[in-house]
Amino acid sequence: MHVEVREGPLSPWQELADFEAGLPGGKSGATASFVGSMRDFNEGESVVAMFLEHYPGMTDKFLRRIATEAAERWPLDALFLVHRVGEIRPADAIVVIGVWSAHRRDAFEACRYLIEELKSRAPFWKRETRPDGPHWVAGNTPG
Amino acid sequence: MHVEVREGPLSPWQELADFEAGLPGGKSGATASFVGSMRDFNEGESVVAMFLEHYPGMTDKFLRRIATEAAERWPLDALFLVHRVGEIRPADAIVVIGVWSAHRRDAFEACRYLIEELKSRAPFWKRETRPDGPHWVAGNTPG
Amino acid sequence: MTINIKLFARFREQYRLDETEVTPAAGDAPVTAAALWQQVVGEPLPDSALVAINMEYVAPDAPVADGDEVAFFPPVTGG
Amino acid sequence: MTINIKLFARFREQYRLDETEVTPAAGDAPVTAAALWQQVVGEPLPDSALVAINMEYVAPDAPVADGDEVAFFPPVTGG
Repeated sequence: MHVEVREGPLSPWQELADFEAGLPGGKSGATASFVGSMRDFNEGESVVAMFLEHYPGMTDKFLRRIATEAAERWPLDALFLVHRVGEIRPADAIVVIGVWSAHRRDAFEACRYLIEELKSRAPFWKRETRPDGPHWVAGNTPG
Repeated sequence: MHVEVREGPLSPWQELADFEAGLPGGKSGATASFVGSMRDFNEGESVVAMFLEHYPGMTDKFLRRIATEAAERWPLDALFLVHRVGEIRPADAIVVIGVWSAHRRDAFEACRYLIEELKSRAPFWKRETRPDGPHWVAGNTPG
Repeated sequence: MTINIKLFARFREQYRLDETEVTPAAGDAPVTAAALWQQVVGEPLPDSALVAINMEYVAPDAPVADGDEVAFFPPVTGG
Repeated sequence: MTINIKLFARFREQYRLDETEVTPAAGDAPVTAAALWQQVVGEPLPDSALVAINMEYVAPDAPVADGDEVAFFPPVTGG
């Protein structure tokens, strides 16, 4: 299990490949993944930059907890979760989640659980820079 | 939209990255993906090799149809689907599906739809080689 | 009237038949996919069999027409 | 009794307060997170506010103890 809050770039596909290369092959029949990326628009307005604030300590603890909960609730072989903080640019990956399991239902459900818990409860806050200045994003849309 | 039946190796993460590199950035906030891989066991028996038979013509047509249906049913920005046929080795990727959308619910639902339709209706048949000889896999487990 | 019959996977091995052309037995009733199977294989179509005419799924009692490609195969197991 | 208070994101900017130490006002009632907010900020805790004590989510009326870290923040927007 790899869980990380990262200030710096994220290459989701490369990192999923690298992580998978360290797993025993032939065990997991199913891998579900989710990548959340920065859009260059929100509520009809263009977004030119973003800052992602977090609560050092609590954010990491919270992500580890939901990862542990997912691993208890579904039979998983491996789990990868990285979320960025700090300056983000349009089209950058913000979060990547990968879940390996013997069966696809478990992989999908665990992956969906992780992103929904993260979106609704993990202490991250987006401040978008739009043409008229900075705006704190008010809330996430339900999944 | 990229839909392909391939006889030859598949590098799921690299190919998702390459496909994504050709998309306009900043549009899709959410990418859901699924990778199905060959396990080295099935029903408690070890599996040393696999042959994937298909129905040339119909298989390709069927995959294109479900991809088109997914793109009609959910607001998608892009869709990537490759399924292998022929000789497969343990831990090899068999199928990779990637779905890009503005919102995660649409990406997840379309990705899940594609793999469920594929598993239940796409004309592919697995013949596993186990220690006691070849076995046609009897059926897929429900998703 | 000539129909092209194809079998796949376990069916192909079990009935030792890959592909064949068949002229339906004479009669007044419309020729169905299941009737062609009975004629070619000599036993009823298994309940689990899937049937496609011209690469589209159909019910076993779907009528066939001259020149059709009729495929029979077991439950699919891709993915 | 000293409590460490932290505000994040929009709350931090709106109330111009990042982090502070506070000694709860004297009284017989148990000290709650919401009461500390009222004491520090001078107005009631917004309904949408999330509260954590020692980095664990709690209800706004959760009691606080000496040395606790009490954080207040708006709805989260990661992912």
